Amino acid sequence: MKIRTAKFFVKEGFGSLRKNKTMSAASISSVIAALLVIAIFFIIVMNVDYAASKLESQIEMMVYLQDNLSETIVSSMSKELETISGVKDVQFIPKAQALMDLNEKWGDNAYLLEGLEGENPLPDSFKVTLTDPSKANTVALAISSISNIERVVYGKEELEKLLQATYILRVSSLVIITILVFISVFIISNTIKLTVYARRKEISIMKYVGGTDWFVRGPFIVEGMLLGLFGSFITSLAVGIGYYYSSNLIKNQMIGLLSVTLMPFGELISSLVLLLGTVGLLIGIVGSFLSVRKFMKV
Amino acid sequence: MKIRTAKFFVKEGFGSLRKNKTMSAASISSVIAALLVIAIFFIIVMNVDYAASKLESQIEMMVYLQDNLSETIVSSMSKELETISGVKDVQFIPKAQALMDLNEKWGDNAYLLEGLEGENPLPDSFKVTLTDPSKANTVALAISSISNIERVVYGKEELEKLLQATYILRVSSLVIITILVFISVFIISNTIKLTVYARRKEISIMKYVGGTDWFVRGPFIVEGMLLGLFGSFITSLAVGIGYYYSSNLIKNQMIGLLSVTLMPFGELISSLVLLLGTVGLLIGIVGSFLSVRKFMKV
Amino acid sequence: MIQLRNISKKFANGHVALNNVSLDIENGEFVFLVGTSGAGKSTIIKLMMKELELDSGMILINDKDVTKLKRSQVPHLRRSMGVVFQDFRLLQDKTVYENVAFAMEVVEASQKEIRRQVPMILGMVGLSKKSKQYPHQLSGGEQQRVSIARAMVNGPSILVADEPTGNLDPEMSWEIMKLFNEINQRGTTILMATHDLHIVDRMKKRVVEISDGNIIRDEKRGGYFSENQNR
Amino acid sequence: MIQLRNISKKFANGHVALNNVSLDIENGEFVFLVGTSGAGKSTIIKLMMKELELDSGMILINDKDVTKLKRSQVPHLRRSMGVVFQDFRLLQDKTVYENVAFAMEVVEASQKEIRRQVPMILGMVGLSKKSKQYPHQLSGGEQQRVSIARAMVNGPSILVADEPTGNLDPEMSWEIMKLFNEINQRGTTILMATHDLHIVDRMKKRVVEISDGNIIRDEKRGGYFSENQNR
Ligand SMILES: Nc1ncnc2c1ncn2[C@@H]1O[C@H](COP(=O)(O)OP(=O)(O)OP(=O)(O)O)[C@@H](O)[C@H]1O
Ligand SMILES: Nc1ncnc2c1ncn2[C@@H]1O[C@H](COP(=O)(O)OP(=O)(O)OP(=O)(O)O)[C@@H](O)[C@H]1O
Ligand SMILES: [Mg+2]
Ligand SMILES: [Mg+2]
Repeated sequence: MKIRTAKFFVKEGFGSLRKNKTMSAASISSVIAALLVIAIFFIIVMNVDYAASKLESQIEMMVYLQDNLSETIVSSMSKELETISGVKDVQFIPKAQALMDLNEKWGDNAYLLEGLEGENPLPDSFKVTLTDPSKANTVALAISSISNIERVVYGKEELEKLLQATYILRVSSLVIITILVFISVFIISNTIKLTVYARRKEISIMKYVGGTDWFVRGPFIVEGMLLGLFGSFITSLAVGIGYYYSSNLIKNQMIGLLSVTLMPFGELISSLVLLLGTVGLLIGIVGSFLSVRKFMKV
Repeated sequence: MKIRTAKFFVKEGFGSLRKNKTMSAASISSVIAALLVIAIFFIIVMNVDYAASKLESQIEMMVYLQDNLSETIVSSMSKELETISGVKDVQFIPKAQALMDLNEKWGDNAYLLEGLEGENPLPDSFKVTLTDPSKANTVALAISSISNIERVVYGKEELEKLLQATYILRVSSLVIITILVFISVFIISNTIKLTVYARRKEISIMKYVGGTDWFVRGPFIVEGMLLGLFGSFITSLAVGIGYYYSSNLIKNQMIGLLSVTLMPFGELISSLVLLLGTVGLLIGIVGSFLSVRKFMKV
Repeated sequence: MIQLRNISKKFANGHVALNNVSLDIENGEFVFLVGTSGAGKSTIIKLMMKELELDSGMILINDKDVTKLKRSQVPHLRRSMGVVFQDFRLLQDKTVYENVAFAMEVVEASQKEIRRQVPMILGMVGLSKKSKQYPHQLSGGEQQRVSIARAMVNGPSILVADEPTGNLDPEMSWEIMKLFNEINQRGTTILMATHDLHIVDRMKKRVVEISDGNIIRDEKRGGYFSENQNR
Repeated sequence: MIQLRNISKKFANGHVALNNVSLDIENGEFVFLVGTSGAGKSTIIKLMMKELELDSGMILINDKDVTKLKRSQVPHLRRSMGVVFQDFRLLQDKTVYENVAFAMEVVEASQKEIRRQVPMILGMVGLSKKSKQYPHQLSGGEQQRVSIARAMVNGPSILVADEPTGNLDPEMSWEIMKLFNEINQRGTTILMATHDLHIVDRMKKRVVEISDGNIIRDEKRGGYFSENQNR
């Protein structure tokens, strides 16, 4: 292929978008609409995952100590705990603090503790947070083997429930986004098929005057590429701006009332743009290629 | 319009779907894809709402009684409570039962209660569930005014959080489904526009040989109607079957482990069919009407 | 009756296709419109059926001012004339029969009439055997005859034919001309744009010649070339 | 050199368009293909350019067996012949200039050649002023001339023209025939299907007459009608 043929393809691809305005407008906006569906769902999935991770990272493990340990032992234990793989953070909670916390936590029912005030029955403890809650079991075992430890307590059942819940959320959102990506791919390629169909006569004429398959296909592929690029660019822009503002809005509005925060804009946008760009471009090219083929057998 | 003209429209509408197979296949499947997006999201929204309602219905209010009330007084109080609007169910919990429950609930920390066994400090109580948790305040006030009641306790803060969370979920899912319905409507009408565009020449010819606007439009509207009907029928069928089986699957698999249940099939399907049918049919008709108009000005 | 009164047409690109043209055609007349390629013949026909809009002047068809017609009245105008289009304009997804029948469906003719009329007219243009074919299955001349059949099927009071024999062999062309002559004798006004000098010379009808958007000749019983033209 | 050896073509609907036809055309010959509407002229042309597939027989073009060509070789076959299509086949979203230039783009001609060749050929068919117009802005005859220009622009060794003057006035037709004659004199083989008896009679070239899918006449310097035919 000569360079000027490549140039011809590009010129023709642009030209055809420009000349068939009605069709280009309809097909680009369909591409945008389909990508928008992907984008919206992608944002939901990313945020569900984000919220799930945040929930999971709040899981903590209580390590109750034997009575009357010296400060040196406690601090060496703290160091030892921190070396265990899977442990993110270790915080010492003296028994007095523990009672105060309990008091506060029980609130209305705290009067039940009134009788205990003289002799604090609570032990000293470490509050341990984990890097990966699904490894809680192993971490608990490792901690248990340290001397001077009375008991390791964590909401095993609750943790499992939580992990299962986030697992289900993640899996089902992945399933749904896969389905939606397929649907969108399908819609976009159908749209391209219809625009090519509307020009099936032109395609056959090009073949009749001696165009090779590649020569006829070239401009259509360029056009499909442009369609995909335009579509994903506009969608990314619109969704990006929309997300940026609504995440700011939600952050400012809800603070204090309920900790609803969207995933930070920066973490999300690059993967979104990548996803939309890939889907748009790929289907644009492949879709044109396949759709044109059908009308070239003349 | 004569009856035979109506017949002609129907015949032509069917005929055109049959004769332009490539195009019909592409457009019907785009319609199905777009409706599928609506359907999937509708199912999610309905289930989110269902789960939220289930959560909300678990909110309960504890009504602690004064000490040493006679059985007759307690049962008359129970009746009085039931008459309060907003109260769904009232259950009496004697103090002994309350202590046992507490024991069980605290689990590992239950040893704190050991000292209390001789003299049970807990009062008798009613557990009250509500028809509408957002009215908890009014109900609590009404209950307080009954005599012989010590205190009314409910997780006011938690309730507010929960209500706010479900509110946010509901509003945002509603916003998203609205956006998605718009997107789908847009895609479907664009698809119709493209199929009409591919036949713009035929439309002009019909006008040139003396067809009135309505006469030319008739078959296209029938065709759009069929497109919408087929599309929503197939989508409803596919989604219905899919939902029926996956809701059964999830019900059977997860029981005991985690209470993940989908909304019952029967409650969901009729509104889904109605939604898809309306969207499909309406856009089919209106979309054809508008798209054809553009090419009739000859 | 067709009356063109000082009509002019300039296209969007600046090309002046018709320049102050006037022409009267009486009911029952048979008029040939001749002229070089690009002279403006088809433009006159397109203006008459309101496919194009006039710039200035007036067109009266059966005493109705075409330029003043509302959009909703245009179909009635078009039904009052049968038009053979230079580019045939057949519906590609309809058979020959359906294409011709369509012109009758448009006027909401009864099924009975359609079933009687369509095969008859197809027989007249020699397409009885092709009635179930689609346009793309026809030869050029066969497509042209479908267009002719469609224009005649409703028995319009005015028949306008734009180069209706360009794809027909001389004998078939002559058959079609005999058909035109016949319906003309029965009262149909005929305006036919043509390049077929044989036909024009042989028919001895009124000839209007147009050149570069101007009428340059109007002869009662003329030939394709004017008599004082030197060939 | 074009050789048709016992070719037959039956369409999917059962219609036999060609029945065991044989025809040899030498390099540099000028052959008119005549016959009634629906006789099978366009079918022969479509078979030669592989728009249609042969049922039986063999077509050799420049000694290459057309039926044995692979799909990828078909474009080369088509480029070796210039074809004027009966239905023009212009690209609607390209201007006159671009339509003609497209035939040169296809063979990857240089921009320079295109800029020299296209205006020249448009001048030859009298369309210099229309080069920026789109097909829908042209008269029927102008469109036909674009198709003629496109067929000639690459200087093919074989020119096949299907009814190329059906929408042209006699004078323009004659201009085109002079053009054809000229390139024929310079060595181009020409096969032209036509109904224009004037042209055929005046050119005095070889005439092949086809009727109902059979060759019924092949005269060296014939007229449109055979001499023993009674008119
Ligand atoms: N839409 C248009 N825009 C610009 N110019 C046009 C348009 N339609 C026609 N023309 C020009 O107007 C002139 C007259 O066209 P018209 O179709 O009336 O010619 P004609 O006499 O029918 O020719 P032919 O015998 O070739 O069919 C031509 O030069 C043509 O190029
Ligand atoms: N695709 C097809 N399917 C069925 N029959 C066809 C098809 N194409 C052409 N025919 C028939 O084959 C016959 C020959 O057609 P062809 O186009 O070769 O005629 P022609 O000689 O070019 O006629 P004309 O002078 O009218 O153009 C015609 O009767 C036509 O109806
Ligand atoms: Mg014309
Ligand atoms: Mg032919």
